[in-house]
Parts: sequence; C-alpha cells; structure tokens
Amino acid sequence: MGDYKLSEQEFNKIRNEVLQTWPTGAEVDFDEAVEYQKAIPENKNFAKVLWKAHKNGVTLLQPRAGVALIKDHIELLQYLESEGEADLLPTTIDAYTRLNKYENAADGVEKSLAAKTSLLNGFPAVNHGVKGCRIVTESLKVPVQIRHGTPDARLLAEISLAGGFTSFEGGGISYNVPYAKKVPIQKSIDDWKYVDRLVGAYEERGISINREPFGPLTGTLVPPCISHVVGIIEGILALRQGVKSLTLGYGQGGNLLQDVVALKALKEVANYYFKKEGFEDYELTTVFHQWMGGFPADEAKAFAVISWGTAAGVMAGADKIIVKTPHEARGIPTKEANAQGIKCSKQVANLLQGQNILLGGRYQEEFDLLKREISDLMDKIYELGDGDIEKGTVAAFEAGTLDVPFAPSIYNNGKILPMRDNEGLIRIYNKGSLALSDEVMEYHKARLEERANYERRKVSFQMVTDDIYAISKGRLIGRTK
Amino acid sequence: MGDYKLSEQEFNKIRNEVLQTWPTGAEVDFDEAVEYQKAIPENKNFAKVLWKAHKNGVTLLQPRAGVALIKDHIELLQYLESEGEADLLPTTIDAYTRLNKYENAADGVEKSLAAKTSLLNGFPAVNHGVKGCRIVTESLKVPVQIRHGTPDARLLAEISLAGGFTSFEGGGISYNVPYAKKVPIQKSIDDWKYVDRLVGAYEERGISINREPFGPLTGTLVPPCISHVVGIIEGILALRQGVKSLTLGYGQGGNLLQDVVALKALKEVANYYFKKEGFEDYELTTVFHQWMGGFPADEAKAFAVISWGTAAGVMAGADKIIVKTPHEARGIPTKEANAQGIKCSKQVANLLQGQNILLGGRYQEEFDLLKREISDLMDKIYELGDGDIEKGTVAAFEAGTLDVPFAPSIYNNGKILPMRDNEGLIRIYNKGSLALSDEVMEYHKARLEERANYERRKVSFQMVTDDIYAISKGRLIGRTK
Amino acid sequence: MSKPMTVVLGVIGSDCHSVGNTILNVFFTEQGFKVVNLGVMVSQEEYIAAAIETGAEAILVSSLYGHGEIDCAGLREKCIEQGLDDIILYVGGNLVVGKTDYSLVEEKFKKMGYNRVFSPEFPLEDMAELLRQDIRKRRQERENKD
Amino acid sequence: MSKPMTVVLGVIGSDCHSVGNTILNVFFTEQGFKVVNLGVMVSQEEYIAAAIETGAEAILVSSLYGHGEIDCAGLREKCIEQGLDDIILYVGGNLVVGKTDYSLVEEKFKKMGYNRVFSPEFPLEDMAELLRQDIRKRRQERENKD
Ligand code: B12
Ligand code: B12
Repeated sequence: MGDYKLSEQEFNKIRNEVLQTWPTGAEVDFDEAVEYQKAIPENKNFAKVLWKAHKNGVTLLQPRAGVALIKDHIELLQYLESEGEADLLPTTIDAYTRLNKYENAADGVEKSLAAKTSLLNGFPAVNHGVKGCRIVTESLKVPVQIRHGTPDARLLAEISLAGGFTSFEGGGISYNVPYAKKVPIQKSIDDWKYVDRLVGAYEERGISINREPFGPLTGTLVPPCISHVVGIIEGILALRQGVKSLTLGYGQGGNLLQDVVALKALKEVANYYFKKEGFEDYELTTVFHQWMGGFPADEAKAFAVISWGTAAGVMAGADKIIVKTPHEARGIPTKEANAQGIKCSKQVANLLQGQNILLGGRYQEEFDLLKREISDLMDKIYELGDGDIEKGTVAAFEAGTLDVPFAPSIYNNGKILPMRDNEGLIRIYNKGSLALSDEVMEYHKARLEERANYERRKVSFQMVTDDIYAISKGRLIGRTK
Repeated sequence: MGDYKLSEQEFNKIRNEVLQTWPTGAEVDFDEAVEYQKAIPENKNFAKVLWKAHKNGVTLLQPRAGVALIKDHIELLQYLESEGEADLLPTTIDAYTRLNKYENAADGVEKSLAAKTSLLNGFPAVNHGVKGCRIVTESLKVPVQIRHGTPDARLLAEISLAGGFTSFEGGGISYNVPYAKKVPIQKSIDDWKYVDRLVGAYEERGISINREPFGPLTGTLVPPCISHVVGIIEGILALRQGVKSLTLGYGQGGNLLQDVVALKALKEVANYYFKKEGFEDYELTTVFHQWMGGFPADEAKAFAVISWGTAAGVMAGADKIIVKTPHEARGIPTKEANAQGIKCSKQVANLLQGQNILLGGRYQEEFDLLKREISDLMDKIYELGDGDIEKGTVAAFEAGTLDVPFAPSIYNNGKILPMRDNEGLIRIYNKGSLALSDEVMEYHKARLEERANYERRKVSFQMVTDDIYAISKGRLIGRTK
Repeated sequence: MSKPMTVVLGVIGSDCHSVGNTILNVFFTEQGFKVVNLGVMVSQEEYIAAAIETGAEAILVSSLYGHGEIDCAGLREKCIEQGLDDIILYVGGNLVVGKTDYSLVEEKFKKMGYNRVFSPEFPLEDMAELLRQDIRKRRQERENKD
Repeated sequence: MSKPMTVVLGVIGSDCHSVGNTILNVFFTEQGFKVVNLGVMVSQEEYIAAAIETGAEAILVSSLYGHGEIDCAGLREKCIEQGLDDIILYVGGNLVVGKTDYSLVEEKFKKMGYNRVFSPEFPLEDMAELLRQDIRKRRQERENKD
C-alpha cells in the first residue's frame, strides 16, 4: 500500500486556515481536545458501543434529530434517550452549516430565539462552538454522532470532535453528489481527506472515533451496486488516513431479498477490497437506513414503512438501523413523533432479534449478480486511475462510469435510470455510461421486460416516475392502476 | 364417507325450537332468505371474493368491529370501508349474545341509547333481528362476516344469514373451549352441526356461504399443532354438513419460520385429511391472525406488532389477515384507531405483495416436525373414536390427548404448558396427556434446554409467565433481565 | 406468624379471559396469600358465597372484556346485604369499553364502592403490597371496634 | 395555436432536494409548457434573471428542506423592483420546519406575495390547469391594460 496519508505539515497548514473561517474555530485546541476525549467513558464512545453490539449480534437503533438552540436540542435528545429508548443519538446539522453559510445559520439562531421555535432544520454546531457541543454531549448517557451532508466539513469536524462527539458521518462523494450542485469531486475528496486525517490523528492518540460514509446517497431507487462502490471507495480513502472504526451504510430498497443480499454482500465485498488495498487493522460495521425516499403522509402508513424497514434491517444483520418518524413526509418531527419512530422500531427489532431468519429462493443468484456488478464498476475505476482508487473515482464520475441517480451535482453524469422489476428489486433501465458489462445489463433488461409484460405497458420513463411515488402512495412497485 | 349429515327432519325439529328462543327468531323465513341471498351481487359475497383473491395470490385485510346500535355500527363499518380501505368487513358480536343472554344484550342496547355511546363490546345481531342485519349489510359495498365466540350460535346463524351476511366464523371446539366455562364439547359440536347444516342448506340452493373455524383459540402461546388439529376437525365436521367454502385460521406465534411453516403446512395437511375423509368438492382458503395475545399499550409499539403480523401473514401466503388496532391493549378501538390498524397493515401488505419471499434454513425440518405432531394427535383421535373423528374428538378432550393451553373450559384438560425456545418458536414444555410421541417431545425439550442454558436459568413456570408478558413488554421471548 | 390472608379471585360476568386469571392465581399464591380462585365467568353471588364460606378478607375482581361497568355495579351493595360490610374490594383489567383515561375509570369504580382500581399495567408486586397494607388496616380497625 | 407558456422552475435557497424537481421538469414539459429549469439551490436573483431573460409568465418555486420561510421571503418585492410586477409566483413543497396545518402555511406564503401555495400531495394535473388559467387571466389583464 502506497502512503497516501496527508502529511502533518500539510494538515497543519490547512488547519490554520480552516479554524479561521469562523470565530468559534479559535476554541479548538487539539491537545486539550484529546485529553477531553480520553475522559469520555467507554459506554459513551460510539465506536466502542457499536463494535460491542456487532460482536453480540445486536442491532442498535438511532434516530435523526437536531434543532437550532442548545437548550431545545438537549431536551430533544434527552427525550429520545429516555422516552424514545434510542441506543445511539445523533446531532443533525442544519442545511446552512452544511454549506458553510455560518452567517445564515447565525441568523437562523436569532430568528429561532425570537420565534421561540426552531427555524433551522438542524443544529448549527459550528455556531455553537466547542463549548456548546460539550454542553450537549455531556448531557447525554449514550454516544452521539454528527449527521449532516456537508461537502466541506473540516471546521465542523474540528469543532464537534473537540466538542465530545465520537462519530462523524459523511464522505467525499456521499456528502457531495447528493447534497451539492457545484462542488468538484476532487475538491470534496480533498476536504474529506482532512476530516479522515483528523480522525486518524485522534486514533493515533488512542481515541476511537467512528466514521460512517453516507450509504443511501439520493435515497431514491439507488441500485445497491452504486452505493456499495461509493461506500467501498470512501472506506478505502478513510482507512488511508488512519481511520479504524468504519461503518458502511445502505439505504433500504424495499424488496427483502435485495436488501438482505445487499447488506451481506456489502460486508464481504468491502473486506475484500480493503484487504486488497493492504488494510487489516480496522473494525467494519454496517448501518441500514429505513426507506430514504418519499414517505406516505398518513401516519399509520408511515409506521408500516418504519416497521418493514426495521424488519429488513434486522433480517439483513445490520449492526445499526437509522430510524424514520411518522412525520417524515411532512416536516422535521416533533420530539414525540421522533420517539414514536424509535419505539416502533425497537418493538420490531426486539421481536426479530435472535430469530436467525435465512432466505432461500434466488438468494445466491442475486448475491453473485451484485458482486459481479460491483467488480465491473470497481475494475473500471482502477483502470481509469491506473491502479489508484482516488484518481480513478474522479475520472469515473467524469466519464459517467460511476453515476448516482437523481443527484443534483453537475459533476455527476446523471444519465442512469433505475426502475423496479416485477418483484420490486431495483434494476437499471438506462445505464448511461455506467461500467456494467453487457451480461449484467441483459439480466436487468430481462427482469424489467418481465414487469412490462405483466403490466402490459412498455418499459418507459413513466415507470420510473411511478416507482418514485409508489411507496408514498402505499405500494412498493409503481404499477398502472 | 359415512353419512353424518343432520337429517332434514331433525334439523327442522331443532329449528322450530331455536327460532322461538327470542322474538326476532320469528323474522326468519328460510325460503325468503334464500331469495334474498340470491340477489346479493358476487362482489358482496364473502366466499366468492375470498376465493378470487386466493386464485390471484392477493392477501385481503379484515378488521374486527362491532358496536351496540345499528346506526353507529353502520357508520363504523362504512368508515372502515372507505377511510380504512378494508377489503372485507366484520360484524363482531357482543359477549352477552355470545352466551345467548339476549335480555342482557337488550339491556345493553337500552343503556347505550341512554349513554349515547356503546356500552356493549359488540353488535347484538339477534336483538336487532333479520331486519336490523339487512339494514347493515345493505349499507356496505364489501362482503361482511359474523365474528363472535358463541358456543351455541344457532339462532345467531339463522338471523344473520337471513340478514345478508355471507360468512360465519366459529366452530364446535374453537368457539367453546376458549370462550366458555361449562359447555360440554359434545353439546357445542352438536350445536355447530346445526349451523354447518344451515350453511349446507344454503349451499344446496346455490348460495355460497363462507365458514371459518376460529384458529387462534386462546391466542396465547398456542402450539400450531394444537390449533391445526382443531381446525382440521372443525373443517371435516363442516364439510360433512355440506359446507363448501372453508377458511382455516392460524394465530401468529411471532417467529417467522414457525409462522410460515405453520400456514403452509395447514393447507397441505388439511387437504390430506379432507381427502382422506372423502371430500373433494370444497374451496379451502387460509386466514392469518395478527398477534392474538397481550399487546403493548404504547401505540407506536402496537403499530410495530401490527406491521410484523402483516409481514408474516403475507410471507406465509395467507389469503386473508385479521387486523388489530393501536388500541388493542386498552379497549374496543375507536373507528379512527381501527382504520389506522387497517391502513398500516395495507401499507405493509402492499410493500410485500408479489415479493415471493422464500425461507431457507431449517424450513423443511420444522415443516416435517409439525406434520409429525399433527399426525400424532390425529392418529390418537381416530383411535379413540374407532375411526370416527367426532367421537374421537370428544374422547380426546376427555382424555387430554388434545388440550388447549390457558383455556377456561372445564372440559379441557388444561395441563399442557407451552413456552418459547431460544429463537422464539413456541414449543411444549409440559405435554400433560397430549398424544405427542416421545421423539417429538425430546426435540421440544432439547430446544427449550438450549434457551434455558442461554438464559442461565432452569426451564420453569416463570418462563411461561415471562413469555405471556413478553410481546406486551416489547420483546418476543420473555428473557430474564 | 400471623393468620394467612385469604382472598377470593375471579373474572366477573360473562367474561372468558382466563390468561390473566391464571397468572394472578399463581402470583398471589407465590406471594403468600391463600387464594380462592373462581376462574372466569363468575357471578356476584358466587364471589360473595365464596368469601363467606372461606372468611376471605378481600375480593379481587377482574374484568377484561368491556362490560365491567354493567357487571361490577351493585357488588358492594350485595356484600353489605350479606354482612360483608367492610370487605376489601379490588377491581382491575380493561374495565370499560374503549380506551379511556384511567382517572375517569378510577372515579367510576370508586363510586361503585371498590376500594382500589387497577389498570392492566399496574405492577403486581406493588399491588400485593397495597393489599397486605389494606388487610392489615382492616384487621386493626376490627380489633379497635372490639 | 397560442403562444407557448414559459415558466421558470427551481428549488430555492440551499436546498438540494432534486427528485421532485426532476419530476416537475418532465411533467410541465409533457403538459406543453416551456420549462426553464434552474435545478436545485437557486437564489432569488437567479429566478428573476431567468424570468427576465426568457420572458417567463410564472416562477415556480420549490422548497423542501424546511428553510422555506427564510428563503422565500422578499422574492415578490425583488420581482417588483425588477419590473416583474404581475408575474405569477407559485410555491410548493415542505415549506416550513415541522408538520404544520396547511392553512397556516398557505396564509404565511400568501402574505409574502405568492399567488398560490401547494402541499406536496396536491395533484399535479389540477395544478397545471390552475396555472394555465392564471396565465390566461394575466394575459387578458395585460391586454385590457393596453
Ligand atoms: C429523499 C430525501 C432526501 C435526500 C435528497 C436527495 C436529493 N438530492 O434529492 C437526502 C437524503 C440527500 C436529503 C437530505 C436532506 N433532507 Co430530505 N428528504 C427526502 C425525502 C425522504 C423525500 C423527498 C423526495 O424526493 N420526495 C419525492 C418527490 C417526488 O416529492 P417532493 O420532493 O415532495 O416533490 C413533489 C411535491 O412536493 C411537489 N412540489 C415540490 N415543489 C413544488 C413546487 C410547486 C410550485 C408545486 C406546485 C409543487 C411542488 O411536486 C413534487 C413532485 O411531485 C423527504 C421526506 C418525504 N417527502 O418523504 C425528506 C425531507 C424533504 N428532507 C428534509 C430535510 C430536513 C433534509 C436535510 C436538511 C437533512 C435533515 N436535517 O434531515 C437534508 C437537506 C440538505 C439540503 N441542503 O437540502 C425534511 C424537510 C423538513 C421540513 N420541511 O420541515 C424532509 C421533509 C424529511 C423530514 N420530515 O424531516 N433528503
Ligand atoms: C387473548 C385475548 C382474548 C382471547 C382470550 C382467551 C382466553 N380464554 O383467555 C380471546 C381471543 C378468546 C378473546 C375473546 C374476546 N375478547 Co379479548 N383479548 C385478548 C387480549 C389480546 C389479551 C388478554 C390477555 O390474555 N392478556 C394477558 C394477561 C396476562 O393480561 P390481562 O388479561 O390484562 O390481565 C392482567 C392485568 O389486567 C391485571 N389484572 C386483571 N384483572 C385484575 C384484577 C385486579 C384486582 C388487579 C389488581 C389486576 C388485574 O393483572 C393481570 C395479570 O398481569 C386482550 C387485549 C390485550 N390486553 O392486549 C383482548 C381484550 C381484553 N378482549 C376484548 C374483547 C372485546 C373480547 C371479546 C368480547 C371479542 C371482541 N369483541 O373482540 C371476546 C370476549 C368474549 C367473552 N365472553 O369474554 C377487549 C376488551 C375491550 C374493552 N375492555 O373495551 C380487549 C381489550 C381487546 C380490544 N382492545 O378490543 N380475547
């Protein structure tokens, strides 16, 4: 393995700049932060709690949650911890902070103070600074993670890790392509190299910080091979900077066979590439996201989607499930609705825990297909990068051999069109320039024709639209009426 | 096959008595009722709608619902039909009517009128008479079934079938043993012979009436072999009287493998015995009951139990699922809560419909075990009855070779104790006098020892208690804390 | 050791729910009470007869199926008629039709003369403790009268 | 055939939700509108510049991510400043933070100068019909003025 690690000198140079981009950056003192992190007990360290669950075969549950003001945010998280029975907690960051618009976030905080309610869609951790973050993490009994969607999360990482958070979501692709419009891939990869190096620096000082690439991408009919390849790449890039605790994610597709196959394959294939890249010393866990696309507005139906997501996640053997709420289709949930989502999920998870459900049928066939798809995509990346995954990734997005459906980024080809087959598995209808072999595409085509015949209509864009709406309208597959 | 059919003469003699037990009996005119039933369109006939769904591989959803007054009852059912999206409707009968205490029911109707709310836990169909029933069935677009728990349902059947209902739940064992205390088995079997003959008489006149033995029995840790044997017996007794449309039921146990195996085996084994008894000309469908034991009081958790029940039912390939509500642990649901239960179930069912999920693992092993258990129990019944199932059944209950757990009937042995194994399958801890072979019992014992070792405690009655509470307290298996 | 505490247990009216009754029977016995269990579908008369026959100090009435309001009314009066003026009456379960605020239910049944009213989730251990206290109090009051 | 109806489409502010935008783009095009789609993360200035450049008759603003209240305020005023006094402004999506009664949301955004306010479930066909009517009405009013 080559030495791709960001040098200390380079890192420090960037750090000086980054910490000056907002006044609270001055609060960060790395050595002091290391001491602070060292004092955090094991049962509040995200990496350790998650790894313990992994070894015990238990699936942990984690909500999303974040509001503008510290006091309200603490009240929210404490409620989710006690009443909601959350195993792990989040701090979801607002959309302005995600785009480094700290002035707008400051404005949002002020307006929220005035309105006596949160006008931001998350917690502006940078604005609240190291001190604000510590007040939050110290008020809680379980580990807390930063969840966001930030292409350039360098300052956020510095502040929040110094602030006592022990896990940090995101990655150079997964927090760019689905979340940004005009950020070049190389730029976000470079900025995330910094974040990973920062985590590596903590690891070198004996502090475990969990890192979690964002698996679901746009959350909308993403074929598993695409999100898996992104996860594997981000995993490699993170390991290169010294990350040790890595959680790869996958967003539920809805078909049980595909979801179970996907999560099992993710572990196997990721380990294969990590070893291939020369890594041995890491802890790999998985996270399963309950359905990330459009939700039904009716709350009873939302509970159904939440339950089925939990069931699929437990059956797939996920170490952690990210939980939705009955308010999903409508807006940021109240704390009560958020707790309901976790409680519902907890009940399902507890009903399934230990049942050891094994699928039969086409399990092996789908497993082999997915591995084949991933190797098609990865081979091309290695090829385009002359053996280097980072260079290959940038080239692959440019050439469209890696392509995320429905993404806003102008650096994403945006040509592939996914669609459900007759059993609801997500297949690829239009591959654009995706590096999938003809054999694979013929299989996809055949499965889609099967559906078209059943529905007595041609495979068409209308089917994609129907599939996008389907779950929110109460079904998995967007059938004609 | 011998001729076990109730003779016309005998039937008419009983009819004369039965119709005089309450004034509304005089409203029944069988020939007129036949004409009335003939005019009911196919899409409102329960037997036909269910058989169509069976052939199309679709799972239909049906709630439970019933209130004291006709107007309120119609409003309730119409709401469940439109807002609730119910595929099939019920009319749940109140507990006084179930015990033929029509005076008490009349009192309940009066008190309900005064209180302007239902003080009865169901619809007193006998008191409302043929006319009242017709007002109800005519107000609805989908088929309606009588659901109750009545050891002697002869008058109720006469009135409700003349009243336009096209399906009738219950049976001589399943509506006695779990529902009554002092009714001899032979007595309720005889009374249900009358009901089945009445349905047979309609069938002979070209009118399909669906009959559904009550599968879940006491709803509490009932091992599938026991409820299956009861269903098979009641099926045979019904077919003997000319019933053609038969729906056998099973109450969810909670372990997916056991539930799927149970429902698949139910069909196979029932067909085997029906053919053995000489029947060919019948339509067999299945119904899966969402968890019938104690529910969690928290509504978000109740939604989880409801969802998981639907998922298991669809995966098991049920033709119909009986749906619970988020109010289950508390009381008769409001119409809104009832609709929520159906909507939640509908969403899950639609997500799974057509996924064609097949289980692997120990599937075949459990399937064979269950068949073996059933044949142990059935062999004994045939033996005790000298080849006759009816005589054998009465003798089997007396000898305790057939025994329903936790049942109130003094004619039930009440010695068996069921318990969950380490994966949550319901096994038998104490067999009492149950006619299970040593081989089968050794297997059960071994699985229970596995759990005891895991929990580091002895197999004991405390485990039974823990298992009874488990789902209402948020888990499948009643583990020590 | 003091005199064992005898209690009559049963599910009232036309109610067939036997699972909770099975558990309560085992539970109270384990807790050291002498339990006279009448099972399900018990009439007011049966409770009273059993209480008189066994000299019970409390009657524990269950009602699950929703007709509790109708079935439980008048038991206190019948007890008084039969000379069981100060017998302790507990009632628990799903006492009314429909999901109802517990405090409303409690009020209703206390008016009917029940000493304590329990929701299905009330911890059994705490309830047994209350029962012991109530029985002890009653014994003292009786002594004081003598 | 009458002059094609040109509309500017986009998701306002820092909002990245691109799926609905993709669908609306396809939908309005199929319905015969000339769609100028600005995609996601569109500033108020960008909408106005595009509307002026293409002579659009309506601006269709989406906001999904919850900051709609902050992002959408002032667009009507800016339009007026730039001479687009009577341009039709539609707004739709998850407009405020949190599940909120739709009528409250509508009131808020109508006060800001939006002609119509849509919840996520509003049927697209009906909305397209309203848009056609509104554009025709505007054309007539302009003719009447001339
Ligand atoms: C998929 C999704 C994502 C994906 C988006 C990927 C992408 N690039 O598109 C990801 C995971 C990246 C994401 C990120 C975030 N999301 Co998001 N997301 C969703 C989700 C689940 C579905 C959205 C969707 O695609 N729906 C399907 C399309 C077809 O429907 P639609 O978007 O509603 O659009 C239709 C209608 O609204 C209508 N419409 C829309 N605009 C207009 C305009 C006019 C004029 C008219 C007439 C109609 C109209 O027509 C459209 C087509 O039918 C929704 C919740 C839901 N709806 O279930 C949340 C949701 C929109 N997200 C939300 C939030 C808060 C965020 C984040 C800030 C993260 C967070 N804090 O949780 C970030 C945003 C960061 C940013 N900078 O924007 C919130 C918004 C909360 C609020 N308003 O109070 C929602 C509602 C979830 C929730 N309940 O918390 N999200
Ligand atoms: C299993 C069950 C059945 C089985 C019963 C089998 C049997 N023979 O036992 C079957 C399927 C036969 C059945 C039938 C009916 N049931 Co049912 N049944 C249930 C269910 C799901 C669980 C009951 C149970 O066993 N719980 C487990 C035990 C351990 O708990 P428990 O019974 O609550 O008892 C505990 C506590 O309540 C407490 N407790 C009880 N009594 C007392 C007394 C005192 C003094 C104290 C301190 C504590 C106490 O301690 C007990 C032990 O922990 C409940 C709903 C629920 N709870 O989830 C409905 C429920 C009780 N049934 C109900 C009804 C209405 C009926 C029917 C009338 C049918 C219908 N219309 O739906 C018939 C009854 C016919 C009749 N004659 O009684 C309703 C009652 C509605 C109401 N009160 O408003 C319920 C609440 C369901 C609902 N929400 O509609 N049922």
